[in-house]
Amino acid sequence: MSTATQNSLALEMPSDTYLNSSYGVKSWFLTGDHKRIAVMYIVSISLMFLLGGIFATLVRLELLTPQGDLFQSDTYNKLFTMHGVVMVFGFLVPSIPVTLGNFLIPIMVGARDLAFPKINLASWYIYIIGMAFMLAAIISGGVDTGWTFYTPLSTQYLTTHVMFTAIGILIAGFSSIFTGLNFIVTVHRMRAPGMTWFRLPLFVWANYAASIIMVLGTPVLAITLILVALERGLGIGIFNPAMGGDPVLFQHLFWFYSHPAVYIMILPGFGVISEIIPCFARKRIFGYSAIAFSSIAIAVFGFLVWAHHMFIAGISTYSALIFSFVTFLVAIPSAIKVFNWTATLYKGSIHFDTPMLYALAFIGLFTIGGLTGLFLGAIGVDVHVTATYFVVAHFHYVMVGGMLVAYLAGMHFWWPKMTGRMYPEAPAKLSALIVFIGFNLTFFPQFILGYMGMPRRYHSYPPEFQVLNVLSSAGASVLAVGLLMPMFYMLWSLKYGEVAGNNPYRATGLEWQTTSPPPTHNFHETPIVTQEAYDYESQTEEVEVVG
Amino acid sequence: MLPQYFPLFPESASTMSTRVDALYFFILGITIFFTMLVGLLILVFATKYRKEKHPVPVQIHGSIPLEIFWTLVPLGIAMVIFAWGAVLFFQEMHPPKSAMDIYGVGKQWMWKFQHPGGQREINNLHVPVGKAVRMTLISQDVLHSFYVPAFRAQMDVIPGRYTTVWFEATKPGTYHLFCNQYCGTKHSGMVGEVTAMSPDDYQEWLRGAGAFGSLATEGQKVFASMGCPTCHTGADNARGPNLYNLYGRMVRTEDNRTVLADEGYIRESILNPSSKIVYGFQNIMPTFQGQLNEDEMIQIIEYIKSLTYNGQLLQLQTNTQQEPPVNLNKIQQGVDVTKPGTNQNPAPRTSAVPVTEEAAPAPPSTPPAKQNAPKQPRGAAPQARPNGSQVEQR
Amino acid sequence: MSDSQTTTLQPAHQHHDPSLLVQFDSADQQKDASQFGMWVFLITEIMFFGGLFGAYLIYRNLYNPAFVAASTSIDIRLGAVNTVVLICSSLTMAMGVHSAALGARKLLVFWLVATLVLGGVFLGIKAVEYHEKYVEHHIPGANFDFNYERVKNGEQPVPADVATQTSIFFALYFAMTGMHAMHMIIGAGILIFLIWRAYKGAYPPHHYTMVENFGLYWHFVDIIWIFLFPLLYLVSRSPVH
Amino acid sequence: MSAGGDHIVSPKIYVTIWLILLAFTGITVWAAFQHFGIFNPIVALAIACTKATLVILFFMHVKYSPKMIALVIGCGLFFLSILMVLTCADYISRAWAT
Repeated sequence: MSTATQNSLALEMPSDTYLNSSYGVKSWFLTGDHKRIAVMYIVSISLMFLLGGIFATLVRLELLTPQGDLFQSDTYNKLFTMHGVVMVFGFLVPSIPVTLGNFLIPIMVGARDLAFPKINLASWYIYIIGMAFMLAAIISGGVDTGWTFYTPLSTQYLTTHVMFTAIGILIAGFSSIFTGLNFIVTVHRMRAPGMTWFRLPLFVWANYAASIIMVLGTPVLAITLILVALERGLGIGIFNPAMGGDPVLFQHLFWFYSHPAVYIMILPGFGVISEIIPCFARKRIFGYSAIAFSSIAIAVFGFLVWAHHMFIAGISTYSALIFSFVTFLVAIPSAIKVFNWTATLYKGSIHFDTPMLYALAFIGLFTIGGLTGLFLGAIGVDVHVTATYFVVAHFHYVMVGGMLVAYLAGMHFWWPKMTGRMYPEAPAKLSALIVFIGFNLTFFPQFILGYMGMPRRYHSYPPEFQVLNVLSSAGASVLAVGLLMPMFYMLWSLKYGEVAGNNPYRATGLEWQTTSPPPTHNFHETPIVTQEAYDYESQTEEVEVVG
Repeated sequence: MLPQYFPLFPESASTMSTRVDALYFFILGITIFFTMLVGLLILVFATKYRKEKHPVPVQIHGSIPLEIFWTLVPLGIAMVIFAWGAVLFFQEMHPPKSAMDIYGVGKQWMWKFQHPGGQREINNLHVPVGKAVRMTLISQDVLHSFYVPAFRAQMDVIPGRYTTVWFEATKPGTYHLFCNQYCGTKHSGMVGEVTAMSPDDYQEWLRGAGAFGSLATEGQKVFASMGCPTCHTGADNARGPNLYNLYGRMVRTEDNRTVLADEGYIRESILNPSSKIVYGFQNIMPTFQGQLNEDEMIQIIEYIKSLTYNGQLLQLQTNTQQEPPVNLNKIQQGVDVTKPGTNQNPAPRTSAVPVTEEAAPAPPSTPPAKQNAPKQPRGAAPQARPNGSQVEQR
Repeated sequence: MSDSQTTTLQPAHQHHDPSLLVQFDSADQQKDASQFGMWVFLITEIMFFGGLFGAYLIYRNLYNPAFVAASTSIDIRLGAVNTVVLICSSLTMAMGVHSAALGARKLLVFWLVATLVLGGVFLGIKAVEYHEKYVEHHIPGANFDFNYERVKNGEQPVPADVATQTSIFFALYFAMTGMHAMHMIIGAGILIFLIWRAYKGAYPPHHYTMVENFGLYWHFVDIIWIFLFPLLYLVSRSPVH
Repeated sequence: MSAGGDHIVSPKIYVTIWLILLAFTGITVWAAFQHFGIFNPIVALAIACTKATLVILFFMHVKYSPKMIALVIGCGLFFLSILMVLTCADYISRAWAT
């Protein structure tokens, strides 16, 4: 909050930060510092996001007209595939954990670094190698399997660079495993004195839950991709119906990872929101343990629902019922979170800074995204809407309206901590508004399209769907503007932004106790924690005194 | 007309579509309610408790009763939706017994449909209004999905395995047919039209569609040309199980399992004969992998389905103007025909014979039982209209 | 700015022990963390092989006759010998960790070398098996022909459809044993590094976490084999009926 | 929690476990040649599980390590069983559905 910043006059950048402790290329590329690695990740995933965004733009351009007139069919197929692959594996899965999580988790638990800094650095390199494989596949002609790699199409019929992409994802998967492993050990073993489990910030809980999924789910994806590669390269027949293999088994193994993977994406987003809401409502979070446990519940139940992607894929009716049932159970923890965030606003003292705007947008958009999941979980309706634009709209509401908005919220919120300077408030608020409008305009029409039966991954479509598609494409251009703005003003603020001071928002949490940016080992003295997180009572009283 | 260019809701043209829509609107109501609730609460709190109006926040830890309340209420609602969706799903997955059969084969990037009367269509499907249609689907290459939004009917089409979907059109018209499982370059070109017609128009269409022979008669030819009748003679001492009245029955296997003899079972038995050996038989049947294409497989299956003692020829329902395929009439229900020796009824054993006799390269081993076949309708000689076999369907 | 949550406990860097990494407060914490991390890593390995085991389970239920036929064609003697070799290598590894804990450098090197040798024997036998399978045309792919060997030996060929399905068994066989062998090879590489370091005396008592963690890895690979052996070699050896 | 790994296990225990493991290997090979019908795979897997448990408890020191380690293993096995059971549930119940 800018008022606070102005109150504390003559703020200066601290002299001893992780950014200026050493210089040179080597000091970055061989660093063990989780904060520097986080910064390296921010740059890399932002590039992947841009790339994925370009593909999305081209897809939306093509869909302006019902005839497939801008690209050839195979080009279009490559575009949506690469949009999916780059966004999911290059941006969404790593996103919050590797950037904000990497930067904040050690500080939040009061540690000097993650448990295994070298593994953390290795995970970045592995990520880069994985992305290099993906980029090689893209540059050398792309891949058109769809991001789901369904067999036998991917293994026997396509001649594009499936192998390269699969290897890229496999490698990137190990990066994800290492990150998850590091977080789990750090949370278990590196907490500062007095930092009990129930004093942990909810952001840590959420990332911990996401890490469980990374560690348990990703290996299954790895072995699945290896089988796909073997099938494609050697024709071992394990997913080939002509040789007795079952293509549906691939879907089981794939979704065993890829469904929980959406929780890898969204859980850290929940964590971000759980930090921001209490800070800008100036009050402790409502139902701390309910939110904490719901994160774990989502991680566990998230592993029990994967076949809801396969209701009409030829699985047994009874099995479909079980998966549908658990799908409805997993909806409950998400609902609990939404209600608790909303309740946190009650009798607060609400400040409308940019992170809060994003957070409020998140609650609304995620509510829609989550509730539309009910249509898909109800098998009877899913039979109609599965694989239509309804699904596309649903997961974009969760992934973009939820995860990406949370990411932006978190980036704004912790930007002063990471850089030492405030983002400019006015353009930030404007961009939040544009993102909100553009997002809804882009994806809301897709719900209607989906229920009308427009299949996803269609290069050309019946003319009666055009009006809604044009709306969607128009929205996409608005959304693109909203998403590009932060890239510029954030870079601008690196040099010209107001100096933030240690705690510009008067937030609780150990990360705000240290300097902005923090020193290399986070704290000049090891903190001892004596109170639970979100103790805004003391913070507020102090304002009374100061103000 | 605005709605024509800007429709917001799909056409509702099957018995199932109204039921799906009902649940859809129910969930939509819940979605709107909760979105409004959360949205309004945020708006109210955000204005009422904004820092200018409410500078001192009240610290609230939480409330167990509230947590329980908003755990149980959504849980209750979710269970209602689950149960409703599950019931609906069972209806969607279980076609009525009276449903007529149409077969579909998906391949990159077209749909091929076969009506029991032998009418073939590509990317077009004609169905009667007011009659449940059960589609038996299979893919020749990759995964596809058979999707008719107006019927709210969708099912993946898988290589190597049959899947089924059913619908009953309620109003005549032309509806989209989409492939809704990404299947390669021309995925979006794998579209077609489903034309629902009044029963009379449909019969008219069937007549004009120019079929050479019903699926069952075609299947009979394939059956014979593959040499199947050599073993599947229907006799007690035959080397292969009797195929009469096989379809829809439970079959006991050599390893003491009981499996339902449906289309999938018949297909598997032809391609992987070792997998489910009928009790009391040797594993001597060769595999026909690579020797039959999907169309021929469907014909054989339809032929085997038509082999009944009581003349319930499924395909006749749609096929009254065509010559009935194989007619083996009004013979009493057999007992367990799969077990040699347990069959008390002598008639069934013989009735397979005329069928093979019809086939072009009649294998030598068939003749003996010929003469004691009861009645004479069996040969299903194309023109020999069986007595009364189609009456019940009209 | 409130500092209500924190007070000074100790200077952040009071490390004297050079082997204590900066992020840890004590050697115990460091050891705990790395052991805990190792276990979490082994969990990911369980899930990695779990995908294969799941596929195995499903196909074995679907194609039991093919699995019986194919499993019987594998040489049980080689499999059994390899099981024994691997169990022995687990013992030598455990003894290695034990020697490290006692600070017996030469013994440690000895046990590690013994483990490496046994690992090498295992891989050698594995290579013999793979070669056998290659000669018998049992490697899935274009040259796969399950009945090739049977016809050559004058045995009754299995039905053609079963023969096709045996390809699935061998696909799983090679995927599972291949992934296992890959873990062995990686393990052997690390082992060579450990032997060299141990020889240099890098693992005194209380600082042999690396040896200990590697031991966990090696035992884990052993456990995988303990399951692979019955699943792949012993599907059904009993004379049929 | 204290450093768990420093518990020094007597080589006697190692050798005993080793002998048991070898014995079980013999038994499982023997059992495979017997005709137990449906129990053949069950026996084989039961022996394998026993052997694995012995290795985990003694060679891998879990018996002497903090409970947390056992919890981690249990967690991994739990999710492994989810993968197996729910996938197999589909395949087994496919035959029921018509």
